[in-house]
Amino acid sequence: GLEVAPDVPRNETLILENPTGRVRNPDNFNRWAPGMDGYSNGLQQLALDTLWYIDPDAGIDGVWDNALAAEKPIYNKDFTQMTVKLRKGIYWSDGVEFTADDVVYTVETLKANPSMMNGGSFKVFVDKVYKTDDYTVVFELTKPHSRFHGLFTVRWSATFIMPKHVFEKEADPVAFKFNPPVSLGAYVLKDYDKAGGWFLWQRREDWQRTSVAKFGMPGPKYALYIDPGPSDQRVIAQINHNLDVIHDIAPEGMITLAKRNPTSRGWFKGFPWAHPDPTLPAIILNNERPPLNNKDVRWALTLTIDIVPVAMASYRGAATISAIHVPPTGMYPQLYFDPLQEWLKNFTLDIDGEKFAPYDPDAPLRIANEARASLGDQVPTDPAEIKKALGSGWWQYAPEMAEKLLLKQGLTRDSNGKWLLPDGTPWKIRIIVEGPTRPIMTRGAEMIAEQWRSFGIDAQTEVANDIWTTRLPLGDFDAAMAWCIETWGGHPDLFWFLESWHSEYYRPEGERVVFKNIMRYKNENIDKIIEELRSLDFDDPRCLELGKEYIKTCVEDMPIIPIMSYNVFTVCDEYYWEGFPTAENPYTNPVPNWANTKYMFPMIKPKAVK
Amino acid sequence: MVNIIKDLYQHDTRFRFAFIFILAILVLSTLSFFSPYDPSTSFKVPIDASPSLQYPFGTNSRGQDIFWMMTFAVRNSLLFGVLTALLSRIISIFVGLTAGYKGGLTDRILMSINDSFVVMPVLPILILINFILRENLNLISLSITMACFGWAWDARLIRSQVLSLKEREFTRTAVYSGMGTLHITFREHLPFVMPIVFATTINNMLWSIGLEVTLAVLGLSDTNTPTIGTTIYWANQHQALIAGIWWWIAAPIVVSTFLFLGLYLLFASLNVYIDPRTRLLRIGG
Amino acid sequence: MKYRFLKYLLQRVGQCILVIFVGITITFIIPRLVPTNPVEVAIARVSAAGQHTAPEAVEEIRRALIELYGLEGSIWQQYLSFWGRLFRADLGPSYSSFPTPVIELIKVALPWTAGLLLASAVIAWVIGNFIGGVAGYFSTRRWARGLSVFAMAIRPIPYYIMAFVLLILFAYLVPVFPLSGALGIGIHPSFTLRFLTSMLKHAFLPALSLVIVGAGGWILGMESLVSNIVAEDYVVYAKTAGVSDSKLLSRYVIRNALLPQVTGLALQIGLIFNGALITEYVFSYPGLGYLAYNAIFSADYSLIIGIAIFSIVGVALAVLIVDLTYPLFDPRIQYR
Amino acid sequence: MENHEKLLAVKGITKEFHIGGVFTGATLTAVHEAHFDMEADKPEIFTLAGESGSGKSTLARLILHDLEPTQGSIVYEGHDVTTIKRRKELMQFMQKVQPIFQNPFEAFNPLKKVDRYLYATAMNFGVVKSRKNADEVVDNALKSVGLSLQEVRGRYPHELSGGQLQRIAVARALISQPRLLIADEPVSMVDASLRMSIVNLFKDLKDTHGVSVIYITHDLATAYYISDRIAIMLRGNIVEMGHVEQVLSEPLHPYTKLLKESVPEPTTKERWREKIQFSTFEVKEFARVGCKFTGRCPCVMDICHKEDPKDYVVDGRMVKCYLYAEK
Amino acid sequence: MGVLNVKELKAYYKTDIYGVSRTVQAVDGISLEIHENEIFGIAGESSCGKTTLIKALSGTIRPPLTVMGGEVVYNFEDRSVNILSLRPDELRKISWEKISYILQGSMSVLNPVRKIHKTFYDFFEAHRKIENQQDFMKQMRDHLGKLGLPADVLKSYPHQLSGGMRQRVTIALATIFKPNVIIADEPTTALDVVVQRGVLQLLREIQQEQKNTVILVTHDMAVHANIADRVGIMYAGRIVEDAQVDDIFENPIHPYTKHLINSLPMIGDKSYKGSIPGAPPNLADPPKGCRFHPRCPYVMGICREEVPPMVNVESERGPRRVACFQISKEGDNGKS
Ligand SMILES: Nc1ncnc2c1ncn2[C@@H]1O[C@H](COP(=O)(O)OP(=O)(O)OP(=O)(O)O)[C@@H](O)[C@H]1O
Ligand SMILES: Nc1ncnc2c1ncn2[C@@H]1O[C@H](COP(=O)(O)OP(=O)(O)OP(=O)(O)O)[C@@H](O)[C@H]1O
Ligand SMILES: [Mg+2]
Ligand SMILES: [Mg+2]
Repeated sequence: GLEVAPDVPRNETLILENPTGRVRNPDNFNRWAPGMDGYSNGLQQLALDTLWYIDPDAGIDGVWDNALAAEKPIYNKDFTQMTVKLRKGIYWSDGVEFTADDVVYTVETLKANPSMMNGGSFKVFVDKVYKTDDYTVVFELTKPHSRFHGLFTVRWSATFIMPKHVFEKEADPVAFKFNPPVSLGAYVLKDYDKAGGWFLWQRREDWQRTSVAKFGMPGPKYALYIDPGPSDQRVIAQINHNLDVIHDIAPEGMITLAKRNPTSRGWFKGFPWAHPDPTLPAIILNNERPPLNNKDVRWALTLTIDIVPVAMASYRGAATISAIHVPPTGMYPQLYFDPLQEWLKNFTLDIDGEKFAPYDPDAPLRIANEARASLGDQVPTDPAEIKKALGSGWWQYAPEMAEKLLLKQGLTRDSNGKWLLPDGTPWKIRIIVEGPTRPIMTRGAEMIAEQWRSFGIDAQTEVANDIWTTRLPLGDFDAAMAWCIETWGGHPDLFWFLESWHSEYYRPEGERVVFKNIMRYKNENIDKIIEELRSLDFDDPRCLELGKEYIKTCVEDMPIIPIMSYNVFTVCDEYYWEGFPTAENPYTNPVPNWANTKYMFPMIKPKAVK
Repeated sequence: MVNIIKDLYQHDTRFRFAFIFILAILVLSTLSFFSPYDPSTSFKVPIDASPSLQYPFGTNSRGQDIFWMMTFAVRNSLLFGVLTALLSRIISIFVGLTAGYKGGLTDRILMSINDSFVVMPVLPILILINFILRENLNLISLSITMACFGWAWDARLIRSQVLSLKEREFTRTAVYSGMGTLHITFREHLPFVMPIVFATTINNMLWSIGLEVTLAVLGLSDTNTPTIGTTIYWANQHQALIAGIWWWIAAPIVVSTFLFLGLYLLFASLNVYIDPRTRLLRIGG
Repeated sequence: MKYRFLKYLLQRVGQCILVIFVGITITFIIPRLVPTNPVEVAIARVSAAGQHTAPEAVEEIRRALIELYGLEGSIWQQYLSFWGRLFRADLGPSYSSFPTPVIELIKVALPWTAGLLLASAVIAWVIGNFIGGVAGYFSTRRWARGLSVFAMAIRPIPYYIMAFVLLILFAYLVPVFPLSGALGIGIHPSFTLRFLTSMLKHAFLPALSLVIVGAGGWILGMESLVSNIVAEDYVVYAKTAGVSDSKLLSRYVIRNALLPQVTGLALQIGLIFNGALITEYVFSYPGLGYLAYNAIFSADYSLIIGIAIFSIVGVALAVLIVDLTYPLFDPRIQYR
Repeated sequence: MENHEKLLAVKGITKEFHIGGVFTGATLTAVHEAHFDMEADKPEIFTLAGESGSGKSTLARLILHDLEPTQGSIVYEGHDVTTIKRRKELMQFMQKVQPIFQNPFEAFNPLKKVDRYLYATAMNFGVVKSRKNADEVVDNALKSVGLSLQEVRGRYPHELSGGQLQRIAVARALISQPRLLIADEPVSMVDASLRMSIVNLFKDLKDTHGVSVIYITHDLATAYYISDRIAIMLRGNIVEMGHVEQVLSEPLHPYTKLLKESVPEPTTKERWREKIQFSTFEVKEFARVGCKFTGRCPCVMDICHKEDPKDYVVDGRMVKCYLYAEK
Repeated sequence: MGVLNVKELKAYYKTDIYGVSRTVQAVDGISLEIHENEIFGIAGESSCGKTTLIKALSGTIRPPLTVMGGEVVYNFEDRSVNILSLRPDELRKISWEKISYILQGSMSVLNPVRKIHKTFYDFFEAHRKIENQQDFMKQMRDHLGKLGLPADVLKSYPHQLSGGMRQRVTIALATIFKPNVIIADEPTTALDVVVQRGVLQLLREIQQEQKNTVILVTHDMAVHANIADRVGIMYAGRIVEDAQVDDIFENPIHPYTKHLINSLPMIGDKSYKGSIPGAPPNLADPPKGCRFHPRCPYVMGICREEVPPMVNVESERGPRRVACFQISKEGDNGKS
């Protein structure tokens, strides 16, 4: 039969895209060291493990999985102590048993080296960590922290556990390369490209001594993570059946695959195919820069966006739109979107004494209609299905209302209809986008800029690279098409990203923001919500209520303009393998760089190739 | 002027083709002023329509009529190329003439600078500069930066020609007629250097428009201005080739091929026309 | 003779050093005009990997980085220490792969680029000059004109398109060559047939695209050189004396026209670097170009500067080598 | 200015060229301690003759301030011109000393009209204030060479014959009313049939305009025909100098003899019979110690290889040859 | 019958550039007979068509030069050929073996980057098979030795030789096959007198030894006086007089020849020498009738209308012809 590599049969191998592309320092497997980029290559998905996983979708066995932990975290009353019970019978790939010593060692090492992954957080929050027995670890915290377990809970990634017996032999844990990695997952590294192009993993003989064993034997004997090149090549590679899992491509690539390769399969069987990531691309407005510091202005900008062309331009309609400040994915439609529909419909803006209800629940239907023009029957017609695929609704396109809002705020139009700021200067907005790195958002933002232009604002996109390192965190922008809202997807708690919006972390423009408050927004209501969340247990039902409070506050204030979920065209080829996660069977996220994809492996099975 | 064109048109096949190609390109870019669409708008026509009578170049996935988009793209790319070539010609003529004629220390200093620019890898530098310019990045600023890097080799060519012109007796006649340095270099030597200037202009335009395409593909050009490069950029953003929207890519290629072929032929025939040897024959020496 | 060579050598090496000096100084200055603080970039990098980095922790990292980057002191002090580090072959850590030294990243990528570029530059040069020479010599023939029109027509095709069309043709429609990468999976550099065939197979399309585009330029350049040389007295004279066309072409025409082209070759290597970035991006070839491409998208200035420095030094050295060996080709130059 | 001051005094002028490099390589002394004077009150035609590469042009360029000497000085009307730095002084000097070049077809920019140089000279040297007044000056200059502005105006070099061009070149040089013309092989590219008209022109200029001429040539026949004095150059050295009749009728230096014998006489009566020696590598001859002619000299002596011969005066002329040392 | 018979040869340059057509009547009706074992000199002012005549004699006619009529017949031992009607391969066969050339500008006639012996090899090999490299080198050394040239020039590049040496090398090159006819176009112009004498001496020696015919073109009458056996005087594309060299110098007949001879300066002669007034005509638009008439002091009415025919003139030294109505009318008168 075919071989992907010497002595590696094709039909026993799952080939996945490593979305970080070529790994620059492929020899380094020290996931905890700063700046290492070789972790989406199977390392964090197949070889590393940690205490808990929350699935962004439904999960195999519910969203919460106790991986290395035997049960959920146990906090004391005031959240100053967390106790963890560990699973027994888990072994490192070199035959050493995994115990509480590894966990204690990991935390102590990271605490001592703040430049390592999450080291800063451990240094700040952990006072003491110790084991009470080989399977119990106790964390004494420096101050109350009800979400401390989040550091060990995978949402895409988390703090993984170090093998003490390997690391303790090294003088400098930061410089240590951890090569070959000793595995706690079901796979071990078999071979890799010194130029960082591919990484080949082999199923452990003793896969039963790992945390995924409870879901069965991982199907593929080999897993190969490759850099398949730019998006066109990925499409070609899958048509040639040389790439089983594509991480992401442009919608046109997806359409091509749907046409050319009958075994290609997206999250949805047909339109809109893509898997919605639990992140929320939005127009992030710099709330510090006038006039964007004005709520009415922000609303005016919202009302001058016509979501239908935006969905068409960015995703050819395959967008899951969101009018509110959480992503419409995973469990959130049921948790937040459905319950809030009524409130949204009744929500009104007060414009010149007039009440205006901006919510438009029919936007998805219109998008579906538009999409049907070019994609035909693939686009569903059933409103329920449309809602599931494209979201529940958005804001009306109401430039007249926007105009009133702006005039009220002292902005004026010049003779050419161009908007002038109250001080008489032309109103200019530059939306920064990431260009070729994220075509979808670039395309969407370009459309929004066009709409704003036609409304009379000097709006343009500006391609900037790696906006995440400086421009966004330092506030060096007017607007950006990016995200600052990331959620668990499978769990209603918003604390994970929301905490950093608290005004105590507020930093003025020019100073680096703390984590996610990129729009530099301050609101007392939000502060209160966060403070209450801090005092609540992670699973407390009140969290969901507070989440709704948060949404309502944001809708009123519109600090950023939510657009849609980040739909990822993860395409799986059911030519050699079947059983990939799908919208019908949403047992995990198929997006291959997520550490959560480890749950995919026990579920997929070889397919008899004709 | 009209006579020259007429002469060339009647008697030089290359010029005839060049004339037709360039005329076509000029007409195309002039049409941009009559475009029914604003190039910065989208979804004004059906998407992905293949070339037809109604849409001669087809439409793209952004719902733009590629024909009308190309009118803008060609105009901007052409202006960009011309501006870059013009600016860098000014530098290279000045440096080449001065270094060659002055010689000595001036020459050595200028040529050291020159050699450094010859060796400089333009792309990484442009990328760095691009990071500085940011939102000020537009075709003009890009053109100015490119001009700063596109003169060196040509200055060297000009200089080497001047070195031999300097040894020619008429230069000394000029010196003893009391003409100053500027006068000699620009009035006496420049005409001889013009064929090189013309020939390098086409190369420079090829280079700069090509580099703009490269930068555009990487998203480092001003994506808001339609050019041949940004057309390809947007096509890439929509995976046009793989999605079978080949006309979106074909249009810029065909147009740029026409443009360059036209320019190339034009300069080839002009070169012969202004070459002193043929010029003498022409005016009957 | 020996001394003359030594003298020439010293002079040329001196010039080469000067060029490198100026070039590197420019690359030192430009990033300092970039409004981005490298320390902030690095901090973002360090903290982006994790989740919520405590503000106190950030402060600690910041201090360490400022020291590491040598950003303290006046611009002159920085400039001096910049050179100091360069002499220790230390280009600093990469921002995007912090703290991996830039030099490490370049070391991995360099052999691929050097191999691909040198090979394709030389092949393009040889092919282009041969075709251009023949076409120029027989310039009145129909096929020769056809050739030059062809060369003219491919030359303006944007490099990206050329590479991409080749890829579609030979890796998709007629899938005879691999889509991407420099080696097959599971194959490591070694002196085996398997390695060599895999390497050549993977290098073929990238090299071909570079060769086609490169050769187009050489063809046109060579043609015009040759059309001048055929009118030279010594060619006309030898022709009158009955020397055969093939000999005239090889020993009188092409041989002499090649001389200026030799210098061009060295410079071409510098120009090819531009093409290499796109080639390596299109074919995901693991060289400096791909590295640079990544660096662009991660705003990794230190890496870009490192690559720029390598490229400056590489091209300057290539020019130096060509200059030094030039007298082998042209006996008239006596190391003057 | 005193009348009996020298027009030009060349004092021990030396020019070295480095061929090769800075640390190594050879030094070629293209002109070696040349000296001669020209009287201010008595215009004359002074010929510099010698085979190719003997340093004639180099010497001419030194006098024209086109090259800087390695040593020695050139005094023009009492001013040392080798030290001129400022453009104003240079212009003053250039006004008085003007060159005529070898190739009339090359003397003017082929892409420009010829008259432009005439007007430029008139304007730049302040002969006239404006272009309008220049017409007359230019016309007069052209008339003195047997042409007129009408014939020349608006024409390109290729529209004129070599003889015409050379005459225009002379006319141009005359516009600034110089006292000294330096003509470097002015007729070697001009047709035999026109040659005499140029040569006669120099004679004319001397007689009617009082212009002195340094005439450089290897054509001894025309040298004899027009000049008053002649200096024979051999690899940078003036080896014989004196009145032209004297030097050419009875050459003393073996090299002068060789030169004279090599001149083809335009008569079939005295065809060449015996063979002559000529140099194969000129650089080698430059590098020779002692007399540069030793390689080819029929009367070479031991001493010739050792040291440069001194200047000996024989019958009022100067000879640099050991044969004449005792006298 | 001489070795070369030229009959009514007309060769014009026809150019058509950008609609401006021009016909330069560079050779217009020349008839000549050149004998074996003689040096035939051709004299005339610049651009009177000397080189054009040579081109026609050697059969190297390339556009824009076109032969409008006449023939150029060579009579070798075995056969007679009209060189103008030969096919290229036939021409290639006889050129160099039977007819060879020496051109002005020895620097440009030798390939600057090829050692001299290689050039010898190329030229030789184009006509004869070379069995053994060593034998060939020896043969060439002998050949050079006979011409009094050092054998080590073979190992040099052209630029390493002095101008005179190079010119002598080209003479050696032209005589390797002991050709019947050697055509030399201004071989000594631009050389100084000393070198010129050496070169001419060599040419003379070769001619005396090989007993072949030399056609020597130069505008320097003094050279003709010293070396030629017979001289033809050209004026504006036509031969106006041809005679034994002594006749030309002692008793020139044609007014143009007279002028030429009288204007030559001589050492020891300070008497006034004038030159011919006026300038030679533009060959693109030559005057009607005798082309010399605008400058001729003896011009008659007929000269302005008709072309004077070449007529034989008595001379005890050998055949002598002149084209001047002064003479032809006398001749006519004599006949009638
Ligand atoms: N710029 C220069 N650099 C080096 N060598 C030079 C330079 N100019 C002249 N020479 C050398 O100096 C010597 C004298 O040259 P010069 O031109 O003065 O001779 P010439 O007598 O005028 O000869 P010709 O009759 O050929 O014009 C020659 O060997 C020449 O090669
Ligand atoms: N390729 C050409 N095209 C057009 N006219 C030409 C060409 N070559 C020469 N002529 C013209 O033909 C005429 C004769 O030229 P030719 O070269 O035969 O003269 P020549 O006697 O050899 O002159 P010289 O003494 O300068 O070598 C001249 O008027 C010249 O301008
Ligand atoms: Mg000279
Ligand atoms: Mg000639």
